[in-house]
Amino acid sequence: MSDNVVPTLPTAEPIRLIDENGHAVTGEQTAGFAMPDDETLLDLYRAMVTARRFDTQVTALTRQGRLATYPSALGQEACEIAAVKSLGADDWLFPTYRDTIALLTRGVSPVEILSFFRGDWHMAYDPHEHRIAPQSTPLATQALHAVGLATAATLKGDAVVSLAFLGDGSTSEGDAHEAFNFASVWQAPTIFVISNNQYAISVPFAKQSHARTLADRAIGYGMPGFFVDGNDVAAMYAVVSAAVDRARAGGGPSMIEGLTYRMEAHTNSDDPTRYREKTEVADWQGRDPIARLESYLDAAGVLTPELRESISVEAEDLASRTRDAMNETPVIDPLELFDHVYSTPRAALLEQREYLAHELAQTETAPGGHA
Amino acid sequence: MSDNVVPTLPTAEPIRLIDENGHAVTGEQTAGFAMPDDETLLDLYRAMVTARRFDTQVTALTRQGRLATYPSALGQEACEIAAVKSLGADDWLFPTYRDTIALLTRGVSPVEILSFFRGDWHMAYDPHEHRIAPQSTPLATQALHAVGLATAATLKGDAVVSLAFLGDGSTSEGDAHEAFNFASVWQAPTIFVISNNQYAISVPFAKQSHARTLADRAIGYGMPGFFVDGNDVAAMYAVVSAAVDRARAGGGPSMIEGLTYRMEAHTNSDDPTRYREKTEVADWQGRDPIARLESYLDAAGVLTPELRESISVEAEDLASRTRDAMNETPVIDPLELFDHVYSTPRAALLEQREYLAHELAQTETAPGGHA
Amino acid sequence: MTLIDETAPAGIRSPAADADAAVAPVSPAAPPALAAPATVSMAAALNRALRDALTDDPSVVVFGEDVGPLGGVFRITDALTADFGESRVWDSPLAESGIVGTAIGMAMYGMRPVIEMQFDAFAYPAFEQITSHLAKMRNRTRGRISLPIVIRIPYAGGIGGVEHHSDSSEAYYTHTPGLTVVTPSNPADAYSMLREAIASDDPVIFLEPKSRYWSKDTVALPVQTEPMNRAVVLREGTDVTLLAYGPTVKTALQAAELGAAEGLSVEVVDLRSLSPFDDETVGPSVQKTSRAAIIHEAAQFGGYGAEVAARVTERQFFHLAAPVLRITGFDIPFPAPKLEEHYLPTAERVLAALDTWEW
Amino acid sequence: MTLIDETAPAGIRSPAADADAAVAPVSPAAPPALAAPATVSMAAALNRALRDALTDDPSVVVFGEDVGPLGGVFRITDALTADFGESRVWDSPLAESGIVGTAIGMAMYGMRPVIEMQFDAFAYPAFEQITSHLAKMRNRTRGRISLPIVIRIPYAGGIGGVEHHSDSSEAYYTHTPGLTVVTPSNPADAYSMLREAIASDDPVIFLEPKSRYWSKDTVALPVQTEPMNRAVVLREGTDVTLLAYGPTVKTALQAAELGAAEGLSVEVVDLRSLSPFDDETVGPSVQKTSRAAIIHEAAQFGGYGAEVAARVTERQFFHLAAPVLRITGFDIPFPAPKLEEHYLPTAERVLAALDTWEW
Ligand SMILES: Cc1ncc(C[n+]2csc(CCOP(=O)(O)OP(=O)(O)O)c2C)c(N)n1
Ligand SMILES: Cc1ncc(C[n+]2csc(CCOP(=O)(O)OP(=O)(O)O)c2C)c(N)n1
Ligand SMILES: [Mg+2]
Ligand SMILES: [Mg+2]
Repeated sequence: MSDNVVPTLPTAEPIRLIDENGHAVTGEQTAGFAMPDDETLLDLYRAMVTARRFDTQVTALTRQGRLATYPSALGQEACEIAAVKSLGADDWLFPTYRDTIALLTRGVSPVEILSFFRGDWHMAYDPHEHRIAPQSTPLATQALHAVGLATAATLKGDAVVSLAFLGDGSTSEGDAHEAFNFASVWQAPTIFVISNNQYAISVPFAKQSHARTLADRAIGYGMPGFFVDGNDVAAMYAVVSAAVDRARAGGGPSMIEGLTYRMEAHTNSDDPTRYREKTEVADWQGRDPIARLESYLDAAGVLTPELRESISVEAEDLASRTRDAMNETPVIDPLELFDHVYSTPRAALLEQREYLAHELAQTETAPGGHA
Repeated sequence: MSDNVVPTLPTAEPIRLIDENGHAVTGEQTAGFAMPDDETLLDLYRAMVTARRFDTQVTALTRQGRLATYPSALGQEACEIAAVKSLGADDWLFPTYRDTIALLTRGVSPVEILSFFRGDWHMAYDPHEHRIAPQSTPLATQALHAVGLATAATLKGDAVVSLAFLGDGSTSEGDAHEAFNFASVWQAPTIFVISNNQYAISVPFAKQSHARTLADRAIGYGMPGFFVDGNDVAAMYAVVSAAVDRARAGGGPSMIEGLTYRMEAHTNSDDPTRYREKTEVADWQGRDPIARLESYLDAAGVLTPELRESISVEAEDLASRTRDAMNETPVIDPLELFDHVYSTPRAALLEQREYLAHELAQTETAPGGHA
Repeated sequence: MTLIDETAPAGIRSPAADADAAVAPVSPAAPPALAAPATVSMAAALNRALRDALTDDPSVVVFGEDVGPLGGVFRITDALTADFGESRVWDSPLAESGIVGTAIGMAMYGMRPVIEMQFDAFAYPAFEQITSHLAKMRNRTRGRISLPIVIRIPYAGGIGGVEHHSDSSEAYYTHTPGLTVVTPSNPADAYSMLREAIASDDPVIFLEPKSRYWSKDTVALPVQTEPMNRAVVLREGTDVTLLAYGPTVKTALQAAELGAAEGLSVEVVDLRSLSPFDDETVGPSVQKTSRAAIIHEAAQFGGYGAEVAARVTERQFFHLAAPVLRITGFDIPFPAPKLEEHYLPTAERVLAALDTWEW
Repeated sequence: MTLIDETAPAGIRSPAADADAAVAPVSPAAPPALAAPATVSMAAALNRALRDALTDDPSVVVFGEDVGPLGGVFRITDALTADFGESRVWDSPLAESGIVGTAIGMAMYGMRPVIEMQFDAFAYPAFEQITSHLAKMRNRTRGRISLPIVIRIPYAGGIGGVEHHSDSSEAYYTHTPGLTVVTPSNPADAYSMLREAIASDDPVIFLEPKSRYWSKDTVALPVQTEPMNRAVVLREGTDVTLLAYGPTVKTALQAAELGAAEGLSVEVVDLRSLSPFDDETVGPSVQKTSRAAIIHEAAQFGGYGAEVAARVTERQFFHLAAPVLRITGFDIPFPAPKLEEHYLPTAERVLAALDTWEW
């Protein structure tokens, strides 16, 4: 139990540095956080534009049947990019299925990212190379892995921070609570970034929590909690990077809720018309995180037409590289199914591998056999 | 999500109506709660004295090997009795293995209570007769049952409240969080009484939570939370019964943490010398919940020597009835093992029942056979 | 229309079926006689079963993740909230242990919750509530508290789901005393068995083969098929008995067709009830054919097929001409979509396995 | 001293043992040669194994509920915090999913967590982390992330525990691809197998038979017994092969004694490794005796014995003179203390079962 310092509640209004019209915010609502410098903002802008182009491209490819499924993060770019950009090279990211653009921003190649959604294998990139855990599907489970990894790093004397993405719905899971509690008791250098896009598939936030904000949970763990405008990348970046610095300096974990909105369906197989109004979506279109930063940078004279042009060219280039990559059909050896289950070979699995090898050999020769 | 009313933090100092010297408390620390009337206090006193005598008697019987195990609640009487006494006849109690004296106070007979700890069967009393769920061993799981029952009652239009006991350690389990969250989202008439006896077997509270108090968790659920002196039965009763009234009136759930202390070992098979100082135990002896109320009632002239005498006679009487009951060896038919697994008979179980019946018949006749 | 759609509902009745028919309740409100045959999918049949149960019994409630306005990710609860209201069918917070745990409390107060785990692997967070409470409550309380709860779990593969969306988790439940575990293979059974499961006073793990959700059949709903604790002989044969359930019943029937072409007379039994196991129906079949094989998608090691092989062998050892075969998934995690075709048992694999026997 | 204590450590080596011995690591710091024989309990042997592992490998950490100053409710971690410090051995918050989940994260960063679930049934809250992550991580990442984690689980009955304290939950784990599941039956194996489990790069479910914690034996620690993936023939016989593991090994050895008195020559095999199953050792034994029985405490239906019976029959069908017998607990929740004697398999039940065979 921490000494009786009265904990402070998160602000009722989300922390904001740039308002919906692209104007700098002053006073209370900044909660004392300073505007990131222009270079940083430009970097965030570039990443968001690229990420969105990638996201829309992948959604298109999914509609064309090139991918098994794709959960889009359209509209959530500020949370995603701000979080990733706040991390150092040695820090670890623990993403969910929703956070694909975060992987892109951290440098994973389109093919290595999309291989999972195409259904080649459960994942393709090397977690150690990128310091990115597998995209987690079982909700909230990855938050505990993040706490464990950060604790291990601390025990080994490495100043490594871990950051776990969580959705609003996933915070209802027991594992989310256990992760918050372990992190605070162990003072693990772990940042919990909750992208509150206000829906868990079809379930609105009101049916998920009765709290004023999810950030209000932090007090119950003696942890700093921040309620942030999740469509204001400047605010998200300021709050998350401050939390990362605090964690690295031994200040323990933080909980950061970014209030945002899922513009697309949950996945391509979802039908949002069953549970939300088009008008609601339209409202949020007006709060677009990229447009907002764009007009701010415009006004600041930082984002020249040339620059904007070159950025969108970069983005287009990525999109076409992604298309090309997805047009190649991957070669997957079915026999690999048996190769990674255990580190040491097992007789039973070798037998089963043999069985499949034999079957494949036959079907290749047989008429109408696959491959 | 509830409308943006700024939630209020629990008080940093535990709510208290009678201090450790038995004097009435005034001002801030009462948090506006009024002292229960003398009759109520006397009733609480009687119940606590009886409960303690029962508890010490059962501990003694356990040492004599009459019971398989017994988790004593010595020192925690204020939390236990105040909570039970706050409930109406139709309300439901969801106890743990620790809350045996709560069962006694709610009218379960000693034999029906102790049958579980003696190891006759998993439980003996009729849950529906007493509106008491089985004493739960899997930590925090019962809290969800309490929420479900209260929700069902509400759906059926019954003004029934459920009260779940939780230990400090058990609040670390995912199920505790899920129960708090479901209760608040559904606005279930459920009271969570957390007996914070500061240990989970050997693990001190500081290793269980980094929060200032467990009651601080309530804000994260948009739920009223109260941090109470768990050894002040007057305060516990005032806070819990107010919460019960609020819940019954449709005000939803409440979280109440009673700060108390486990005077005995976790169970008879535990060795507290391995993890806590005798001096710590001694300190808490000085905060005894019964002594405190006793001196208050003395001073108030409510507890006459005659009354105190008759109450201790009652308690002694219960103790001897308990001893006698436990001296009888229960008759349990092993064949009952097969009778309650399913509501409809299963061929396999009937066969297995036959098998055991046959075996028993043989061993009865065989030399050295049991029975 | 697949093989199964012609054969399943009109399947041959198992010997003791009539005797037991009494134990299978059916909505009195809707006598089968009145209904007209129509083409229904398993998904539609399940939806209708929920509707009829909600209509007939006010104590039935349906809740879980996305079962409300969305109608569930598989649309099994389609339009139920609209038609019965939020107090009968609603979206719960996203927590499986919470869903099962609160259902237990509701059942203690006389309700009959029908809850959904969105996918097989997402029932695991509820494992403690299921094994330590749902399965044990009745025994613990000496019969004073029964828990008439149905946990609907879409399970198994074949739909190209990413990891955690294709587990066959039946063995975890069938090994847990106190649970009843059933799985339909066709629309008629889906309706009848779900109605019976909801009417049961014991907790039922109701496993829905998601790859069969869209399989259609001509059925007159409401329909009452065999009691849910009985297996059914779907196709008679004399050379070998194929035991299958849920998604692999279709595989077994296809194998029977292929076998017939090769002059092999294959009997196909749809187990339907995984716990209890219907020895009364399976025994005579194996005695007749003297050979048996069990087909399932789950990994083989410690899978449900092990129990089937063990008990059939215990009871029919001297009738068996060969060891019971297990045609199952491999002992590996369920593969990614592009590779699941190599994992799932096929009719060809069944026949190949039968060829390993000395005949 | 019980039967097992004389026989177990000096057990006959299984044929292929020497060949495989290489795969069983042993603390180089402590060559067996130097150690002097002493009387040790299984609890003491486990404690010593943890100490030696903590001493030899700085990446080994031990945490869980009450494993610190208390030394665990069974004292298996006695004095480890005092001797290795809070940063190596510590009390975690009370949440099993949290314990397994954080251990996974630690292993991803190169640690070798050895974690304790206080009792069998209290591992259920961690079921999702165990099945969906611990078991699958290596496969998911194509071998890039291995999880060298040992989950110690005191299991089974025989100590008069109240409900939830006596479950035999092995079948849940053995059916889960990706997990290795082992269980020792005597102090020497307890030491050797725990050392090997900790040294393994794969997650190991280490099941400790709590009723054997206090069984003593004369062993020189450190000791290296058979590799943990091998079964061991503890007693040779010619008439029947009794397969047992953990708590029932003693039962099997007692049955062998009783059998001998009746002129029955019983071979006893201690399986030790539940996943993988050592067909190489069990096969020849069954071929020799032509009869086999498996003994375990868990409920029979879908229990581990089903896999044993199924695979032994698949491989030895034409060698078997009778069906493989399963002598197990009943298909009911584990009974309350006063009734467990009627539930647990006994040597008498084993012999009675053997009598049901036609000889
Ligand atoms: C343990 C578990 N339960 C259920 C699911 C099925 N599921 C996948 S995504 C989802 C909604 C998650 O909502 P949220 O946490 O808000 O994340 P978002 O999808 O909005 O980014 C559900 C229920 C799952 N993946 N894991
Ligand atoms: C799910 C689960 N995990 C572990 C245990 C073992 N156990 C029994 S009591 C206990 C400590 C509980 O502490 P607390 O919640 O503070 O209650 P107290 O015993 O202090 O009343 C533990 C770890 C259990 N019963 N259930
Ligand atoms: Mg969301
Ligand atoms: Mg406690």
